[in-house]
Amino acid sequence: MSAVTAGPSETYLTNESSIASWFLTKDHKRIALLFFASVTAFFFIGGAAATLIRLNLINPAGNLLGADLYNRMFTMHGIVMVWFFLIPSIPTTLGNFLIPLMIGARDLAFPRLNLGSWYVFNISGILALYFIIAGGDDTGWTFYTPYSTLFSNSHVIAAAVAVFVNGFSTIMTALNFVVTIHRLRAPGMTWFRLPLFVWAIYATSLVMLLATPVLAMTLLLIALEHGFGIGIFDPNLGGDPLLFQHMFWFYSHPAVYIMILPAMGVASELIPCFARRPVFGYRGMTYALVAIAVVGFFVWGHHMFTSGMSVFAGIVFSFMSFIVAVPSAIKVFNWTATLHRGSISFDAPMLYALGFVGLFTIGGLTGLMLATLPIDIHVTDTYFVIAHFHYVMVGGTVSAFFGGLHYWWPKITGRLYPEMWARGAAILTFIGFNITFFPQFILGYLGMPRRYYSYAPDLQTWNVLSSAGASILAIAYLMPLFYLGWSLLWGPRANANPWRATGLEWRTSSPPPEHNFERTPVVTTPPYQYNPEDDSYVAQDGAANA
Amino acid sequence: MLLPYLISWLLLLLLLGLSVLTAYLPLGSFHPLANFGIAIVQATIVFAIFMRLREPPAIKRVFACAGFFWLTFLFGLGVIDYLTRAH
Amino acid sequence: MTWLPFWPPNASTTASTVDAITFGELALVILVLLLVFGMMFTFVIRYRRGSTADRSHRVAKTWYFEIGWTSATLIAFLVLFAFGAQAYLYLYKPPKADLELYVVGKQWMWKVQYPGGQREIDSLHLPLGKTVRVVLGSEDVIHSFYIPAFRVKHDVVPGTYETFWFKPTQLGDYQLECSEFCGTDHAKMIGTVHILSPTDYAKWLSNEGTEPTLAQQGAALFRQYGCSGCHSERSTIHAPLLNGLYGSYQHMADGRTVFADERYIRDCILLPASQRVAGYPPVMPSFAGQIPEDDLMKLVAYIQSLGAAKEAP
Amino acid sequence: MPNPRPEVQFATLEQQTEAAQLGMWVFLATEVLFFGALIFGYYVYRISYPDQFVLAGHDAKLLLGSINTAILVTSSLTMVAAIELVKRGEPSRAATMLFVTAMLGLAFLGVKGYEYFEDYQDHTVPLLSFVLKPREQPVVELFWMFYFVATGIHAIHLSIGIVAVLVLALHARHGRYSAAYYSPLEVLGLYWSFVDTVWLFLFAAIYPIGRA
Repeated sequence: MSAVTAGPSETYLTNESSIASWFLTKDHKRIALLFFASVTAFFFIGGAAATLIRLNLINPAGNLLGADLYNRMFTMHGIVMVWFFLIPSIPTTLGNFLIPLMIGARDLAFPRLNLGSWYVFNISGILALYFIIAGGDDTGWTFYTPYSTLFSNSHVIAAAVAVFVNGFSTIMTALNFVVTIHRLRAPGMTWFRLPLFVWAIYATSLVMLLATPVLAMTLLLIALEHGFGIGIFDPNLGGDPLLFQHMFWFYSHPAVYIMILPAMGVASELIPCFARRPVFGYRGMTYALVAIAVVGFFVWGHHMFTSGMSVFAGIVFSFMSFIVAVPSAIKVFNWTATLHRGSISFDAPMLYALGFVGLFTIGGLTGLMLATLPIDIHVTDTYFVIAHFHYVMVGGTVSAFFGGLHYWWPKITGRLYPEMWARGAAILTFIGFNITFFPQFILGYLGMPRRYYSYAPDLQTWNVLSSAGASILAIAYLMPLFYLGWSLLWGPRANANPWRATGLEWRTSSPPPEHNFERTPVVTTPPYQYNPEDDSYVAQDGAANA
Repeated sequence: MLLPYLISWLLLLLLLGLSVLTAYLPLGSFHPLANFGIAIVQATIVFAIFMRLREPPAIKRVFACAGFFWLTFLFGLGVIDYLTRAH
Repeated sequence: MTWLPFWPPNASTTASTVDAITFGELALVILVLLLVFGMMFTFVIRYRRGSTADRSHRVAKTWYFEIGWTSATLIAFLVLFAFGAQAYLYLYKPPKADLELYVVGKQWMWKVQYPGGQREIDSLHLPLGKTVRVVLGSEDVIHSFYIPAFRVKHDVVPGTYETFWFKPTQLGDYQLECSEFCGTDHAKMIGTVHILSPTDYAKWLSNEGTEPTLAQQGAALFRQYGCSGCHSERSTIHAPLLNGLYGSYQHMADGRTVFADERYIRDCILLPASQRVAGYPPVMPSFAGQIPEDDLMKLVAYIQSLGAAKEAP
Repeated sequence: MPNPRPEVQFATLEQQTEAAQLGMWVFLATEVLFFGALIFGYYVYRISYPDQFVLAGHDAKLLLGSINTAILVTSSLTMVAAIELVKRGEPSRAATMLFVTAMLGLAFLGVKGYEYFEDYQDHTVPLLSFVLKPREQPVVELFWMFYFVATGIHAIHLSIGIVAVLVLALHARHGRYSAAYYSPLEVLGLYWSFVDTVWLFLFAAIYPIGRA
């Protein structure tokens, strides 16, 4: 199989073993694992809320949770999943682990800042747990004022502060990535030799840096208004609740791209590797990533078409929303074309990646319908929107996250995972996901508003179908916890490059040593130099079939 | 070596004087524009001289501008709504 | 499309427009999905590992294709945008209204006032085939007035008025919902829209209509809140007369010209600072927080009625 | 004082210095958006209520605001002077300059505190002592809320800066920096001048408002 010589016997996992060596580590790979633990915990907390939501909606009367508890549940689901899972998910775990490895660096530029980011994340996580345990927040993750500021009696301040603090963690990590990618690339690693995952994380980091501060200010004002009555948005003083919405969505729409861009990066690594051919249109893919990151800032108003924003602004934002869909479309076509004349195998990461492309396409196309003004007026704030963004964020981002986790699992842990179980989980995810969320498109067009704990009885069929799908999805998401856990202890040892892939991360041992490389690699080759005809490949440091 | 700093310090104080002066001029709705414009000139001096943006590497100029550039997105697209609200 | 089990009833002119656009777009979406999924399936089967398919001569000049599908999608998207924007403008340019409704959203109910003075809660009775214009106000938080069968929705924002219109085309009862989260019983902020034939509607009105009209109630409030103390010919204070104000263009002290609609009148009462008419001193006090939303709407209806009749009552 | 060695992830000390500076610039870009969002809100309301914001601005203390602007601009000068002195190999004089910088920062806070006190006596402090003057309408309170939130957050930033400058001044006194190594000073200098810049924009928004 692999000709890479076995690395040093001391890996980043075994070089030190005290508890302090983990909690005070400056090694980006260990910090990635710390983040992985935190993020996984929040994924299951948010998932528990989702389970209760779907259980409640089996019955049109919604009497399992009742109004108040249900409102707290979907708020908790939204806040936890958005800020404590989706946004940090791929960047802080796979990104943290892989960016230095992929660019041939020994660590991130600011290792202490990286560790600090994890601690700040956990402080914000504790605040989040506090507001949940203390009785929850019932504003929805969008914190719309004046409900959140003048009317809600729930723990709005704690929730807002939790998200505010979380933003510091986001910014610290993003800043680290940007400086690292600018300053620590190995010799020969030019911008257009960077793997697309690095490009994606770079674009994501830019969005994080430039959007998160606006959210921080907005939530600060919400907390000040709720806590002290400093009513910047108070309509009784002449304040404008729509100003809040502008500021909130200036962050929260780009935040969607924070969630999806890293997933696109993962898919762009996986698809060429398992199709054994170079990615179709590498340059176009990089331009599309940057275009999405920039134009993504011009479209926030499409969340406000019915809000009372001016008609003219509505038309401008609708236009921009169509424009931002163009680079996404290019990416879908390029991934599809990457399959052309490849030599495709169907390992679990590839199944997840193909699922990602399919589900993201459906999510993106329904996004076009939402960008169309008259359709949006009918379906905004209904389950149509819920279905749309779950297709993008869950079908897209979570699928890619699982795909990437399987793909780099041997590199991270030095163990192989059980392939058949993983393929089963991938297929089950795809099936369960569609049964859960496709009916919600129909519910939405039928006019079921979001955030309703009870609904008209004639909509029950679709809701029960959705809940049934959710139970399949839950199983599919729990499965990896068990078989990956098993692989940690008993999985067969992985060699340095089990997928015969071209990135620099595969040019060091699995798991890598503390400072990643024995010698700083010198890059001579563009990424993805696979050849499907004779099944050969050239790694980025020029080694052939290594 | 200190001379450029001293000159820009004097310039900044002069601009401060100018800004105070505008308070007493009948500029009407150009008032916020005038003050904001003076602040931009002052900020440019501080960034270029005190924060040594004129020195390489160029990449720091990119990030120094990026923040302000992105802010124009918020101002530009946000203000569209307020200038075209129904009445 | 009522034969589809998952299609909502189509009961207004707006609904037909929206459905037509939805169908067009849905057809395009399905076409693109078939294209992408078809290509993916063909490729993964044909070029699966170990198949004998030819793998040489892979596309070298990828940018030919990329420019191709970039321009194709861009053009398609611009067409979609144009259709959508045109329909949006149509939906926001109300035709002459046959009937004006005043609706106040309040946690967690809809309070409806008819021009004839009739009032309802969580229920609307409307005549078939008449253009209805709705003025929306909120007493507390943001709500959203949504009738799925009409495909119309508009947020109700505290501190201002929003207006929109629709024209029912089918008899029957339809669900009215709040679609912007507004607190505990958001899901119970629902009601029914009854579309009646014009004769049934007239019958319903006369059964309900024992009160004075909305404008008459407003006229009483106009005296009660002291508005008539300044806004009348006999007043010594230099305040504008309100006859013919509604629906006219007003010149502001800061040089703007604004159209005097419901929202303008509301702002003048609550935030006179922002709406000072040229030639008048800024002496009007703000009535913010002193007039409940229902009363405010009656006042607006009264001032509106002055616009129609050129004589002072 | 021997030159410190670069950290393990850097090849050279120069690379490390550049990375630190770039990091600060990236951070400042986020700060631009942070304050920018607040200033955006301010100008949105100023467009919506031009007359009332002018009325409210009459009560802003133009003289105190101008004095404070001059203090901060001067502190930027002393900050760069400190950096220049280290470059010339005079770290102890640089330490003195840093102390002067910190004192100017404290002076700003002192004047600001006195201004808040005058605002309190003038009844322009929302929630604590607020009275609408003749012709003023409730939106005036929005102006003052912006004023306190903006100047408050700026003061927090400045306080962080003062503490950091004092720490570096002690370091400089103990000979931590030399003509060959003064990267932390340069990075802090960026932050300090940026906080001044924020104040320049706040000053433009709050103080020089129609007194014609």
